[in-house]
Amino acid sequence: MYFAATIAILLTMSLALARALLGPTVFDRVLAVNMFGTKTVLLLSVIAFLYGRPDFLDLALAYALINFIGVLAVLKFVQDYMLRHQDTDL
Amino acid sequence: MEYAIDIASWLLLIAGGVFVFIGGVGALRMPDFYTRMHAASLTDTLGTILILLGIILQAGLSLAAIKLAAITVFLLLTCPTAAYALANAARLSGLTPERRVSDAEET
Amino acid sequence: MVTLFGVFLLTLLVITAFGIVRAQHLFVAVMLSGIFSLQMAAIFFILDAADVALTEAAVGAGVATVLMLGALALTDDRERGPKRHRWAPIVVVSLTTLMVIYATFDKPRLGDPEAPVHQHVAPWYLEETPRLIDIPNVVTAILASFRGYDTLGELFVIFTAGIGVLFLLANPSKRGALSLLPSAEAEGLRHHLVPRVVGRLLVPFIVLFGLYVQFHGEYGPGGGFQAGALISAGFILYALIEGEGAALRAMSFRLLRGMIAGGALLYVGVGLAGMLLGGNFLDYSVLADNPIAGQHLGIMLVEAGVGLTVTGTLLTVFHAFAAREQRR
Amino acid sequence: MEFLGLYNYWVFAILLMTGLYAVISRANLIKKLLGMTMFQAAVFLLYISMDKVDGGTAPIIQVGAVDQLYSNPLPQVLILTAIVVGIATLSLGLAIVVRISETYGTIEEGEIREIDEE
Repeated sequence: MYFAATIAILLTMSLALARALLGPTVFDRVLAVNMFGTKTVLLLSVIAFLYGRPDFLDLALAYALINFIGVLAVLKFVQDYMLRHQDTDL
Repeated sequence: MEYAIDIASWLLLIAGGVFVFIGGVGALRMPDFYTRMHAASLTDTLGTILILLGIILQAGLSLAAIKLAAITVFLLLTCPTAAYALANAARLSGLTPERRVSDAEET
Repeated sequence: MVTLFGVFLLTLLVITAFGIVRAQHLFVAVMLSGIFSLQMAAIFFILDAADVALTEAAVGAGVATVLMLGALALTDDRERGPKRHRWAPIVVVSLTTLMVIYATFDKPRLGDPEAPVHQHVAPWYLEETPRLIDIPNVVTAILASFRGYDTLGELFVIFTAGIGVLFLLANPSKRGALSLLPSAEAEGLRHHLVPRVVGRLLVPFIVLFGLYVQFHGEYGPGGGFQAGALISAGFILYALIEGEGAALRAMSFRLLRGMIAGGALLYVGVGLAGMLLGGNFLDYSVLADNPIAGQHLGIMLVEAGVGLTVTGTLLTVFHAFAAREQRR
Repeated sequence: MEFLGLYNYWVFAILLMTGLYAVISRANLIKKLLGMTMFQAAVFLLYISMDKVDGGTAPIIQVGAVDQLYSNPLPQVLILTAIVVGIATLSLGLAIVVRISETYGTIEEGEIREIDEE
């Protein structure tokens, strides 16, 4: 039954990748990265059990903890960017 | 008892997979950025909880279950924060929600 | 079945790679390379390389994106060169791809136990690690003990890269020494309440998890490299939500510099201690009364040295980029 | 399934050359660095693909497991350190690009050459 969940996660990953490649705005791509991150956490947890090595959950835990740092960095980047170029769009 | 737990965890895993997939479809098909974000973050949270709960049932009372519970809690904290930061960044850069429906009503 | 999952992920990886090359907007390219890194980590995990996947996770999710965005903020976020694709490189690259693919037909297929790579030194490592070193994680045993020289060399590369970034980007202070000049206006995301509360809640957990990975590296996936990247990700998060000034007050530039040099010195020092006690350089078995306890002690100290240098270098690099940004 | 046994290596070839293409044909320096990272990632993939053994598991010896096959730990050690070295060298490259951008006002190869020739 892990297989069904894995397949659903992998399909969702490809959908997220499609969104990342299609855009159209840069934020759609950031959203796709974030989605991909949570999907990776799920995939790693499921596969750890599929392989019968639950001690490898450390990896999923690492992603769950630090994956959102990238999005915060994007927020800071946009904030500084808008301060510097007030006229242009990102 | 074994069977009951197995069936429950399978149901949770399948339901979680379905929700995750719906979230993915929503993120691909919705018309503008904010609705896509809504679809992605909302169903993501539910699907994530269901899948991780399904695995926790399989893990039983062990270190793995505690780790999975920690993963669930951290994801529940970080996903909405990421969504907040993202929406804020988009709003700061001047991206406005599309208002096609209400425009149509006005005219 | 798992092989098919791997094939699927590898296909996604190729699509992402094409996307990165095609993207005109560098910000988009950086985001796609974030996805690329996530896919790499998942593939490493499927291919049984848990330690490598943890490293990729810690580096790719916590540090790489932040550094790339820092560099983009200092340069230009759009590619402005000629948009046309030149034919000569495409032809050369396609021909070479076909040649490399042709060469792969001589390779043993994936997972073949008879492949030459599994015949020589690897079985020895797997058999002798329980007897000579007695820790479960063979990867850590090879990294820190059997191939300790190699790791020392890698550590010095990281050390040199950190020094190089400091020379290129840090600002000379009055007395001619390099500094990172935390300025008062560095606000970070301080007026965003939600990230601030959640971030402050998570920073201790990230650092704690980093320490767990550092000291649990002998028993599960982990070690100095992963822990260094994780702990620096924690402090980068702190710097993002509270401003660089606050992060530099918590962990001063002086301390970071000391960590970069101290970690490398600790590693070399453990090696020299082995020599003084009558063994070879980086031979840990003489460090304690019985060889196995000596190996355990040596590996722990060496991993601590690696962790210190990696944390110091990554944080210094981050602060160097951030301080440069404020000076403009 | 047999023909998929070499799929990892084909992906390796494609990634390697995609990275090389970005390095030799794009004029933007940051794009070149991204291409280099991709080239690096391709090499990582090659090494890690070689460590897999059928029926094996990650080389962390489990308590009580008898006759368990383990994957090859050596490529993992090499790549584990290479990833962190990769980010360190990437940051050095980015620092050089930042200094170039401050001196020349651009990070496009052609424009830098024009300024140099003046």
